[in-house]
Amino acid sequence: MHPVPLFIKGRILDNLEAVRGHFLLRLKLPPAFHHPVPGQFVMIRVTESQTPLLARPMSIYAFEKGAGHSVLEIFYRVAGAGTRILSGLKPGDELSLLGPLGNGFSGNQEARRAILIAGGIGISPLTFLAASLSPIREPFPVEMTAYVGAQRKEALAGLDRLSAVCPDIRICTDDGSMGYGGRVTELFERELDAFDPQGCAVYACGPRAMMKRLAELLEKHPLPCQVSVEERMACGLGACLGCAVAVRTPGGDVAFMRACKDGPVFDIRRIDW
Amino acid sequence: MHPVPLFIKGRILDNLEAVRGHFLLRLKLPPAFHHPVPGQFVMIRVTESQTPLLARPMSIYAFEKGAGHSVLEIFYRVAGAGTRILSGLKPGDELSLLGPLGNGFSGNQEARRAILIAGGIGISPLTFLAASLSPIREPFPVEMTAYVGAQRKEALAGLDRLSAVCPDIRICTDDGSMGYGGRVTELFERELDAFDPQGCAVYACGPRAMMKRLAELLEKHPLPCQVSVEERMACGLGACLGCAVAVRTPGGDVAFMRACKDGPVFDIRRIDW
Amino acid sequence: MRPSSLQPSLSVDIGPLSLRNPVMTASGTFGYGEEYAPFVDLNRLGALIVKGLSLEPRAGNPPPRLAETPSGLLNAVGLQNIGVKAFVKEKLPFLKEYSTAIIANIFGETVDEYGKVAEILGMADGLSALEVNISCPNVKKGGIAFGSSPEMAAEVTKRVREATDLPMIMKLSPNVTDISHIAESVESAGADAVSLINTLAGMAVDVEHRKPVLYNVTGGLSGPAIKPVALRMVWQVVNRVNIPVIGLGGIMCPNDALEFLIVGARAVEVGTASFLNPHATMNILEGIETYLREHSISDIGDLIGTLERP
Amino acid sequence: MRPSSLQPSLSVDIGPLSLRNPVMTASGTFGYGEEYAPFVDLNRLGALIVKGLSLEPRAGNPPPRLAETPSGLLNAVGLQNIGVKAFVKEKLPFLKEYSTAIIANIFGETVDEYGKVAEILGMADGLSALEVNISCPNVKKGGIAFGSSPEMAAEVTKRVREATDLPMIMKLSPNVTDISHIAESVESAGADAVSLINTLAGMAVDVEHRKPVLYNVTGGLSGPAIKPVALRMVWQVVNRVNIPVIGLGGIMCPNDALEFLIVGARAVEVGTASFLNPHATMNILEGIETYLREHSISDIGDLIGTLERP
Ligand SMILES: Cc1cc2nc3c(=O)[nH]c(=O)nc-3n(C[C@H](O)[C@H](O)[C@H](O)COP(=O)(O)OP(=O)(O)OC[C@H]3O[C@@H](n4cnc5c(N)ncnc54)[C@H](O)[C@@H]3O)c2cc1C
Ligand SMILES: Cc1cc2nc3c(=O)[nH]c(=O)nc-3n(C[C@H](O)[C@H](O)[C@H](O)COP(=O)(O)OP(=O)(O)OC[C@H]3O[C@@H](n4cnc5c(N)ncnc54)[C@H](O)[C@@H]3O)c2cc1C
Ligand SMILES: Cc1cc2nc3c(=O)[nH]c(=O)nc-3n(C[C@H](O)[C@H](O)[C@H](O)COP(=O)(O)O)c2cc1C
Ligand SMILES: Cc1cc2nc3c(=O)[nH]c(=O)nc-3n(C[C@H](O)[C@H](O)[C@H](O)COP(=O)(O)O)c2cc1C
Ligand code: FES
Ligand code: FES
Repeated sequence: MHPVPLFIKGRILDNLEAVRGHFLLRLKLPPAFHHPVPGQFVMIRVTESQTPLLARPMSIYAFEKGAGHSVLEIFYRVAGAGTRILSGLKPGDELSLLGPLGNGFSGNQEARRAILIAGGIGISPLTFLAASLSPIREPFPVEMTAYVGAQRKEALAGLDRLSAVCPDIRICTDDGSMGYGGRVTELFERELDAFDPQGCAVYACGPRAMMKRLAELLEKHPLPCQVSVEERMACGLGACLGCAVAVRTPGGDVAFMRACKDGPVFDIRRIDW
Repeated sequence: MHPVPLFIKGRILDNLEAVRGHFLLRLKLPPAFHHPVPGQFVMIRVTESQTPLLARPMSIYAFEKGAGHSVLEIFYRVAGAGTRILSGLKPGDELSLLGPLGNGFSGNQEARRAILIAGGIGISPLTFLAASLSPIREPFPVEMTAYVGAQRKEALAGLDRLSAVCPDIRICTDDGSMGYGGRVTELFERELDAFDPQGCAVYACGPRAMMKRLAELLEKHPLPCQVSVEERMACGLGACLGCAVAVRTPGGDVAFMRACKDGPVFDIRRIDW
Repeated sequence: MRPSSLQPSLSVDIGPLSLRNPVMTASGTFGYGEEYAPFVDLNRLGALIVKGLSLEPRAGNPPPRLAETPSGLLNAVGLQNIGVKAFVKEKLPFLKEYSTAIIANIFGETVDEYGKVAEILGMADGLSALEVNISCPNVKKGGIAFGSSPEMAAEVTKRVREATDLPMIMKLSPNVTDISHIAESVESAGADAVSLINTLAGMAVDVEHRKPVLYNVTGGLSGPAIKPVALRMVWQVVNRVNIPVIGLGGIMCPNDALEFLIVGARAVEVGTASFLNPHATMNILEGIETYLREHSISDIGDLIGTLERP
Repeated sequence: MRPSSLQPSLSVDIGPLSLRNPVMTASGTFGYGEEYAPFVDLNRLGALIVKGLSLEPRAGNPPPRLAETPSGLLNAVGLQNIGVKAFVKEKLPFLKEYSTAIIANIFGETVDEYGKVAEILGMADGLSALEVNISCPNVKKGGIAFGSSPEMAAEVTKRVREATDLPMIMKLSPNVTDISHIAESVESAGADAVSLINTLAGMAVDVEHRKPVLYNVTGGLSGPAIKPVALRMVWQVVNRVNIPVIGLGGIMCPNDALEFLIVGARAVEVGTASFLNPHATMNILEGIETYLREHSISDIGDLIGTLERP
């Protein structure tokens, strides 16, 4: 079972621009907040204000349970009005937080190798996943390879943190300003056959186009793959049915599942891209 | 003619709680802002935000024109959501400002004595008036008497500033915790006959009930009296007709004038209380 | 005894339905109750209204289904639901365990479908009332909403009345010229109460891509933005009908709820507010209680409909 | 040449009326123009629509006339105005000096009053068009708004058409079930264009004193809160009529205006925004220009009505 979500207040420890337009938010939470599973998220809102109206879904980037309190980290990109307001908050300011929410990635106990594919800010939940996989099953640790893509060098964000837990990072930039010149899915396609599907699992998060391309690549490939998807959300709790994700039913029809409750992590092959 | 209003940005110098729930806001303005007449006001809004939607009308408490910039002061009471947000702003924050607006008090060149009657935050425009009257026509300065009222001692605000320019202050508190125990209009009524109507003018600002009572007291009395009224405002420029004040027409009918443009200062006898 | 120590009476009657307090959940914003059970003691609600149910399950609209607007939320969920039979089998057993009034919100694409859904629910055990959503389009009459004509609204009311003895609340659409006329019409046709308002039809455009934000192009507007319209409509309707009126639309805090009660609503529903704060219903309930205490009102009935004319 | 250095063409035709750009002021929010002259170069406006005029001067409602709501403004000014004759004598001479199209907004309490006002203005010199407000109540028909029935709306249209040759824009009320039906009706009756929306009827309550915030109890809601409703209505109407549609309701920034243009409005009116920022019309105009440049659109006509279906 997943941890029961709480609606609580968190106090900002820091909220610093890491890379241009990308912020690392560290929040101090009461100890009641449950330990999240990688891939889970929280709904964040600026306390008391009704502007913006809705809370914003944000993946959990890191979590540490202390004695008297916990520290939760969010890695976010300024994408619009809500994240712009968020980026203006200062240490000491309070936020409302609902979480942990969603299903999270399901670890494959057999897997010996994890392939992470991140596009843009999609690196956030995958970093949390990598951090939680890395110490597992010592002395036979999970081997990890991360493909990390961005439009250009300056937009590559969060590499430091990821490289601390995953030494094998393969960088792709659309404009070739760093690493492989081209899409992350292109590089992965070239190298795909080098991976032994046995005991290997793919975890991906990034723009829809990236994940759709990945779904095509893997269509006839035996590698298992979980993706974390983004949809507009209102409640985060499965109540409003606002966050519909089209999935294929066993009968071949399309049905809508809830990104917030049934996801945000789905088997890539279930989704109707 | 009145100075042409500007729509400009002002930077907060300080925004400090003077008396419980009453703040002194000092703003640095570009030199283009025109020197206001006492009784004029500005419309203030927190830059960029649409919450609250409308700007808030605030009397000018003090104004000083410097070389490179001017300093405008507002004395305000936290009355609701908008003033609460205002009270949270810090030095360095920016505000939008529209002004100076309205007609202001019209100085009577003959007047030798000014009687100021202030209820609550109504002290603000009267303090600006007193400051501008006090150095006038030396060596025959205008004599001033101020009646200042509040519910209780703790709610008396702005006395320091006023007493610097008007030594004769007569304090009234509803609960008798300081000065005369009773309404400001009661004390004024008792002392009214001691004033020589010749060369004497009354200026008042305060709650509607106070001004209405004053209107009754002066109904059959020759003392001239100007009052500054408050009405809900949207544009502040005379365009929306939102800030209606009922006045008696020469024909005896009621007509509506605009507090923002035709006022906020009216002859007390024109208003249909 | 100081007034503030009194425990005011909060119970209200909605026609044949007695509620322990006037705070209900609005359909479609509280799921089937279980989603909010970790946050709200469901036994403290005046009533719990579930997501709209149709005869057959409905898949709903493709995404995007949501758009945020100034102080508002547009949704085009498309009435996705598991269908009335699955509701009775899978969801009602959980809800029945609570002592709170459980109200099923229903809709149909034809008058007959309304009747069939009502029949099934009338036979199920554990429901206290039906709330009938007439904002949805009548497929037989060219897609015009049932709630937009007094005649169609009355027809639905009569059909549901025949189908069940459950107390029947007709939920009115605000997208009409004269909502009080519709209210009178459903009153004559046998409704026990009316609730209003459902969402205002609205739209949003993605200027960069020059396309609608919602896949469905238009959606229903809820949240604080619509509160002034909702209040005005409740005021119009309470002045025209004798059956109880339930008010909703943009109620976010106790003050908002009090506005509706003072205007004459016998109870209120809380919708979008629960998305912002899952405890919203309880905060509103507690705030109403505090107001009554502070104003020495011992019975909420003495507050309802006490609006003074200026 | 880089696209950003092009000067896009902004002129639009509203039937017989040619405007230098699509940014107009909304009636009642820009006074008689002079109030905003210190802030806005009136010659840069697409058109200037003045406060609504009636045959005789009107005193309007007692205060309070304004109430703030979430992202909205309720007003109950009560159509206070100096009357059409004083307008022609006292205000028009000032406005005539500008090269901008001056549009008089008019209303009446009877069909005949509309005609009389139109006649007087048709003979005055210096007006480019009339905008006819049909949101106000018809005193002869029990106070129902002219704009709430297709028949009454058509009657007003015909009467004004007879009275003057000035281009005639019918300004529609949003407080109706089917606004496109009203639009079709005034189109058939001879309107040159329609503008929408006027304010949504709303209300606010002072919970502490248990009375309406507005003396008039109800008022008209404007501002960002109503934009989704306004956009939806403009979308419905452009899909049903062939005459030009002018869009308004909650336009605060260039993006808002662009939403209306993309949906199919030929021009926009800026209302409440001017209260927040007296330069709002100019900011919006400049923002539209910037958007066209950035998207290499050389003529605004190539943007209008280009909404893609998803
Ligand atoms: C499960 C989940 C996890 C996410 N994790 C992260 C993260 O770790 N870091 C990060 O930077 N971003 C993350 N996002 C995306 C983030 O929620 C959006 O960037 C953010 O909501 C944009 O808000 P805004 O007000 O700045 O933008 P606006 O565009 O002004 O927002 C308007 C509305 O659209 C919604 N919206 C806009 N973009 C998205 C989007 N991509 N996904 C969902 N809703 C959106 C907003 O929530 C809001 O309701 C996540 C989204 C989901 C669904
Ligand atoms: C010409 C003029 C000068 C003023 N000078 C001062 C001053 O120097 N210091 C000071 O503290 N206050 C002054 N006021 C009153 C001040 O404008 C209000 O207290 C303030 O607008 C309240 O805003 P709020 O958001 O805190 O309250 P809310 O009650 O939340 O405001 C809701 C709405 O009502 C309006 N409103 C509420 N109270 C008043 C009021 N008394 N007068 C006008 N509109 C009101 C607000 O502007 C807003 O639109 C003045 C008012 C006017 C008209
Ligand atoms: C996501 C969502 C789904 C809704 N689904 C339904 C529904 O199934 N049936 C119904 O009658 N109303 C439905 N509504 C309307 C609400 O019950 C309510 O009438 C409306 O949201 C206004 O109230 P609010 O402003 O408090 O949210 C829905 C509203 C939202 C936001
Ligand atoms: C204070 C005020 C006065 C108005 N007076 C009129 C009027 O006289 N005639 C009219 O047709 N519309 C009038 N309106 C409606 C506006 O022209 C406009 O339709 C409405 O405010 C919506 O636009 P907005 O949201 O941009 O303000 C008035 C609106 C306001 C806020
Ligand atoms: S956000 Fe409400 S169901 Fe997912
Ligand atoms: S505030 Fe607009 S006319 Fe006075």
